[in-house]
Amino acid sequence: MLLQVKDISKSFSGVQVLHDINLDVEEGEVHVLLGENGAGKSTIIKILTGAYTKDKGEVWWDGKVLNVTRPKDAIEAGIATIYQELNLIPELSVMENIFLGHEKKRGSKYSLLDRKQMRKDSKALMERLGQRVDPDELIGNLGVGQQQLVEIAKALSLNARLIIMDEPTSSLSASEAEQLLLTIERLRKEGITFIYISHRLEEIKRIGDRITVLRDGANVQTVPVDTTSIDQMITLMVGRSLDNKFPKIKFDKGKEGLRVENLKLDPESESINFTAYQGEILGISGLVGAGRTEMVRAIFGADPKASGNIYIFGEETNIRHPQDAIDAGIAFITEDRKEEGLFLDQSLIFNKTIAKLNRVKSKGLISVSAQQKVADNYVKELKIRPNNVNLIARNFSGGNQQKVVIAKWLFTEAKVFIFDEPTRGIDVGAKVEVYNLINKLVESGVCVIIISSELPEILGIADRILVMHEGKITGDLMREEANQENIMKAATGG
Amino acid sequence: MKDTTTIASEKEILPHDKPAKKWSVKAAFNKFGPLFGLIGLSSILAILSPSFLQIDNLTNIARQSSINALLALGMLLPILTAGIDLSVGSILAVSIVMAGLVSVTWGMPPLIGLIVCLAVGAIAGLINGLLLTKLRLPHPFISTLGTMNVFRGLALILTGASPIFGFSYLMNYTGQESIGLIPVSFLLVIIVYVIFHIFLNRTSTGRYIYAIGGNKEAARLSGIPVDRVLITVYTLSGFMAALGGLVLIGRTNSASPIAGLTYELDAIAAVIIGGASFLGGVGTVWGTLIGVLIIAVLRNGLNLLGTTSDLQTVVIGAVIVLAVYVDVLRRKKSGK
Amino acid sequence: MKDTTTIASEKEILPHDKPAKKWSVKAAFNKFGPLFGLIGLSSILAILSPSFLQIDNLTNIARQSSINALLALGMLLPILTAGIDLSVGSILAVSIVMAGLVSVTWGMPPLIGLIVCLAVGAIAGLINGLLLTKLRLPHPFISTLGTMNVFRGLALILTGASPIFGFSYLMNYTGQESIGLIPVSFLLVIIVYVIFHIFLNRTSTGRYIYAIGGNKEAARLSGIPVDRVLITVYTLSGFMAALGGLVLIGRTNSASPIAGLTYELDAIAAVIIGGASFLGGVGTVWGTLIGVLIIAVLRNGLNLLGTTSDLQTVVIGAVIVLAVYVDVLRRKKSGK
Amino acid sequence: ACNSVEKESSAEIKETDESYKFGAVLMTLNSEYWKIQMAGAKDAAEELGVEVSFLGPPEETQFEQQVKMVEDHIATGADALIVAASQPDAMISVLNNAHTKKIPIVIADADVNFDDKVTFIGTENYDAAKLGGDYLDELLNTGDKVAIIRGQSGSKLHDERTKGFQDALKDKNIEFIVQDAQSDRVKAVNIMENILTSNPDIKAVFATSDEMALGTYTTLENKNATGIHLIGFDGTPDGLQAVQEGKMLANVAQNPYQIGYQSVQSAYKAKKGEEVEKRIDSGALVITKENVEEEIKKVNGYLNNMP
Ligand SMILES: Nc1ncnc2c1ncn2[C@@H]1O[C@H](COP(=O)(O)OP(=O)(O)OP(=O)(O)O)[C@@H](O)[C@H]1O
Ligand SMILES: Nc1ncnc2c1ncn2[C@@H]1O[C@H](COP(=O)(O)OP(=O)(O)OP(=O)(O)O)[C@@H](O)[C@H]1O
Ligand SMILES: O[C@@H]1[C@@H](O)[C@H](O)OC[C@H]1O
Ligand SMILES: [Mg+2]
Ligand SMILES: [Mg+2]
Repeated sequence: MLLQVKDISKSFSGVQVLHDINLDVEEGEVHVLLGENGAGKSTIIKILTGAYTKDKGEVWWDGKVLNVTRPKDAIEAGIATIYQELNLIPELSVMENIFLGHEKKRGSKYSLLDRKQMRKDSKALMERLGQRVDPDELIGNLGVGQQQLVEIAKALSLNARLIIMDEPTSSLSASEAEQLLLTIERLRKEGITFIYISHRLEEIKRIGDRITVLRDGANVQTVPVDTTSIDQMITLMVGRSLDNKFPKIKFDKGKEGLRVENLKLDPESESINFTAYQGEILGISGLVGAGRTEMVRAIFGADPKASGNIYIFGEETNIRHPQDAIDAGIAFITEDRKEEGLFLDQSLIFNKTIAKLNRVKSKGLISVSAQQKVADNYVKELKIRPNNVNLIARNFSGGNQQKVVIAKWLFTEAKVFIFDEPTRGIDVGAKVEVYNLINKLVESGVCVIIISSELPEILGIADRILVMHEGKITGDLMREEANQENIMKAATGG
Repeated sequence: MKDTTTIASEKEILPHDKPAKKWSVKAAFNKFGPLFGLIGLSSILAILSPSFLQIDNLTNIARQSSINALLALGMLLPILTAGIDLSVGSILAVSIVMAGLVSVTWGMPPLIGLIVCLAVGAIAGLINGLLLTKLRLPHPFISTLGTMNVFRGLALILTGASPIFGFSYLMNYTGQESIGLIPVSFLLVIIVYVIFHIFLNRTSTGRYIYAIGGNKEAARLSGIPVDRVLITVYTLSGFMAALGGLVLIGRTNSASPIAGLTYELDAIAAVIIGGASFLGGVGTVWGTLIGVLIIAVLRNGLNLLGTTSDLQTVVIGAVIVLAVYVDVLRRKKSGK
Repeated sequence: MKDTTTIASEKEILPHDKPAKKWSVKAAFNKFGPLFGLIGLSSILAILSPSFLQIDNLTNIARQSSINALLALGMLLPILTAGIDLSVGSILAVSIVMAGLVSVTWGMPPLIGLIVCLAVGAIAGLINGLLLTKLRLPHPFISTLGTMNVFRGLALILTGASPIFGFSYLMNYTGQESIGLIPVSFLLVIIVYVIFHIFLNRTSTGRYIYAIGGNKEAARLSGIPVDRVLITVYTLSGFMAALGGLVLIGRTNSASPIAGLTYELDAIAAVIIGGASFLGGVGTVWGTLIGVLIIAVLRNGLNLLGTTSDLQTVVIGAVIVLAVYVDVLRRKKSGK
Repeated sequence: ACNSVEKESSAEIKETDESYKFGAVLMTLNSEYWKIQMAGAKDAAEELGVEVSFLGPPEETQFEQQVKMVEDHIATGADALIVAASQPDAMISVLNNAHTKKIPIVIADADVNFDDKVTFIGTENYDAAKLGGDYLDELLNTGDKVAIIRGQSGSKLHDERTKGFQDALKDKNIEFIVQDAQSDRVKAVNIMENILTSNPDIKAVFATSDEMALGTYTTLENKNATGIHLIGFDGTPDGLQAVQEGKMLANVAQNPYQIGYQSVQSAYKAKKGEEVEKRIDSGALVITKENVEEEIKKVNGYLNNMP
């Protein structure tokens, strides 16, 4: 037994979020933590690594009690962690990030840094992960995927025996995720142990050995992956079975909702044209960096565009700022909730109402009673937990934070919704809630566009799928004709 | 298809579950935390000095705190947006000096002097806002450090460095007169604080100020006109500095180009003692008022006790640290 | 598992292209940007005043810039960690005053005075560091605003507010003497800057300073002893203020308790003009030196031209804003 | 300006060797007091046909900048220096440097303990303040309470003024309430309010500078305490007007114009190798209702002459 967690409990400001959690991790296994949003997965991890202190319980490591009071203790014991939110320093180089906290010195502890050695080692580490990166490149200049790999290189450089990963694939593109899984498989063969958290059940099926399921901060069961089907995982997680992961409702195609004509992000690029209709869900698929996010950001006015006309329900609009877009009736749920979506130190209700304060005004002023009235809208439907509209956003779990962002945009009552990776970090049960909500939106006449890197999701919920490649639209497939192969073909440029 | 685009149905508008009792206690504690500090401090001073609680002295405190009260209220806004305004003292100087030139030196009607005073403050603040947003300067610390020098220099050049005196009744009114026992300047403070309270909590721009302080990019993507709000913020901060200047005119019956030196520090201290955060997004109007009163009571009390200015300096420094530390403890106790 | 749900394939995982050459040009430009400002400014002054380029005046500039050079170098550290140290001017005062008491008033050997000066600075800085980390104060602006008052008050109380004079040769040496044409104080500056350059770039603590400024939480989770590093940072900042004080002793052969008033503003301005960011993680030792020289050259040049202080104040304010704006433009041009 | 042969020939265009360039460094240029001193200096310069360049930091506390300004005057080749140092001891080193370059140095306003100066010209603050105290003496009874609102504690000037005033009233066994308002008008307003609250029975106030005296008056007026005698110090235009309007009982006027005027005169004499007195008292005068008109005329005359 490499790691044993015994009866750990934790509460935040009087609310208990972990109840006597137990966890056994064998040397060399990939041990999965599974549970709904807010089940307490990240909290356990943070206790293990010293980011939080536990109220009660013990951690045994390699047969001895391990006392972790700060992150350094865990690192020194051989536990490396890749947190749900990336923890790199954008202003430092790849090499410096990899060796941050355990730099190589030219001699004793007090000598100068041995940059030559670190440069060499970090190059080798990144190559081991299939990446050729200049060790002196600043982290801020890398894509998210490569950053994630730098985090892994950092874990490897620590010679960690246990690597903990909290939803490492949630912000990765499909190909980057694949690369990561291959890496884990390889490292596991080299004898490294993993604790792995993910809401992508297929991934778990593929690389996991055993699963410990949590619900509402308590242990449910630990089961081997081999003998557990995805449906069984879901049942263990949510306490009931989910008969339909993609509750698709067919509506009649209605009026034109959003029409994009001759959109060019810069003057030299090829123009983009497409139309989204009422009554349909328009999916947008593509490979990493295909330009989907860039395109919708330009439509929304978040970034400048070179040219192009945008029509909302047939009416031409002149969008230069997000403000114009919102006035025109567009909502845009961004892919990065922490940087672009949330006001972390403000309450749920603040976050929810900020983009459409007029809805909570009476006589021109924001009214407390009007706010009370709308407080629970969507909070119940999206199963935001805890159901406390005064809790600040920071104190919600990752998945619940994502739901808060969705609630914010639902509140704007926009006519066109653009979701960029809307179910990132959301558990299977809640995904269904989101899909149901999207169905409701469509039913009420809203025009819905969804960017997703998860093929099953796009195939499961979209009525029509646009595929992008290098900033161009290379495919336009109806639900009936779409499958993995033809999407893939269009995504790689046909 | 019904052409209603909302998906909110009647049944969703459920009465909001009353938040658990302890939350509201916490909230109250959070809100009134600095108040306990003020009460504690006042009690000590009341014991040490018999004059402290005399009506006369209480009106002294009201009068003595009003300039900083106005500047600190202005300063609250930049701080809420995670910014700062170092130029308020200089804006005060340039505003009153212009008012003096117009209404005393050039002999224009006092009302014009009053309008010029406030307008100059607002324009100076506007310049700060424009520098920050249009030049895309990285942080208002540096732009307002620059304008702090520029405005001060202008005030000196405009007057040839001599104070202007001999203001009319109207110009002196706010800073000099009382209605009954209450100084007009303090009444002004109360009125402006109430207005700002409503502004910050009940108007969109007010809420946007908090949003920008919390997450500027998210604010932009939520359709908040970030630049316009920031320009408003610095303009208001400048306006409030000029309003403080108006009180100063009345209190000294003069407009000196070196007035307001280092006033920014007292204003910042008051805002922070009042519970606002330098990281933006956190802070209230009433907290600020209490911060202002803590500083004013302290200075007044130390005067009454006949303390030397050196010792006063030490004590005030220590109280600034202490007040913020008590706030840290309080927040910790009430659950991060 | 066959049913791969992703659309990735091996071939997409391309090796990351070497960043284009222009990066290094960019980097160089970023590094030397403020230098162009300094050269431009100097050229203008050389044209306007014949005395400007005389050897005598260049040593003046070297001498006149050295105190701010030392304080600004100290200030760079807190700013790199996204903090600030407002107390450096007061630390300078309390350090030199203590040195004066020890070596002049109490007649102890000059070497002891020198050690006391630097030790007091370091201890004062340590106190700032401890307040920030151990009391978990939210931002060093407030703790150092507090200690700015406390240390200043102490300096005044310790001396009864009168300056101490009559220092020995050793105490005066750094600030007063020259080796050949070069003032010792400027040699000291060069040496300390080289040491800090190595410290910041080639030691782990140095890199941790950047890491903390870049992302404090990430630094903590990487096992960096954040508190210890921050304490080091403020201690060094205090130490540098005392070193600046030592130069001031030599320059004025005296230790005044009101020495160093508002020096923090010049130090901050130099650091920022030198390209550091208030948001932390960005800034260099050499950029800071250039920032210091820009300010020193400007003041010296305006004096040579006989400009009045009012106009100087305006010009310096404008240059602060301008310098930062030029930096914004440069960064934009060189790709965000 | 030196007497070398090459200079002689080029000096023909400059009329004579009298076209000296003097460098003056004042405590600040930002107040009337210093502007009057500048006016005196300028008048003398005009009469003598010399040029004076004035520098001064924005605030009187910035004494290190004064050191730099002296250095910069030296760099531009000033023929003589006139220095009013806000921290006199801090100035000695740089003045020594100037002296080694054979530049004559005239000390103005606040004396510097520097042997090689040409002269010191200024107010004897102790004596001046004593005059103020003497004037008040007959209006007070034994055991009365008197407030002194003074500038920065530790400042020699204000120490001397406080002491001089107190010594004048020695025989009256007066209870003094001394508070430091750091020469700031607003601080003086606040402090006076607080003093009136804790000591409503004071009979007189002495402020060691006019800025503070004027602030004090505002409070006395607002609190209807105008029966309390107020004595100011400096004799600035505002201070004089207050005497004229009866707001101030008396004002101890220094003679900054004379300080400036004599400074330039002395520097010129030193340059010419003429003898200069080692210490020149520029004098002080108690200004009351009786002589205020005259003084105002004089001061306005100075200021109107300013460019
Ligand atoms: N700092 C905090 N203060 C208060 N409550 C917190 C804090 N951090 C987490 N919580 C609460 O603890 C519970 C568990 O959160 P945790 O982040 O561990 O969930 P999770 O299982 O990782 O969820 P997800 O899948 O959404 O990431 C949640 O209800 C969350 O709101
Ligand atoms: N992970 C990445 N690595 C490298 N470059 C990237 C990455 N993500 C985006 N880019 C760059 O940004 C551009 C477009 O990215 P955009 O984010 O719009 O793509 P996307 O289709 O939304 O993909 P993603 O799934 O990464 O969000 C591309 O030209 C690419 O160069
Ligand atoms: O003597 C002068 C004093 O009266 C004034 O208040 O400030 C400058 C001093 O030198
Ligand atoms: Mg989590
Ligand atoms: Mg994207």
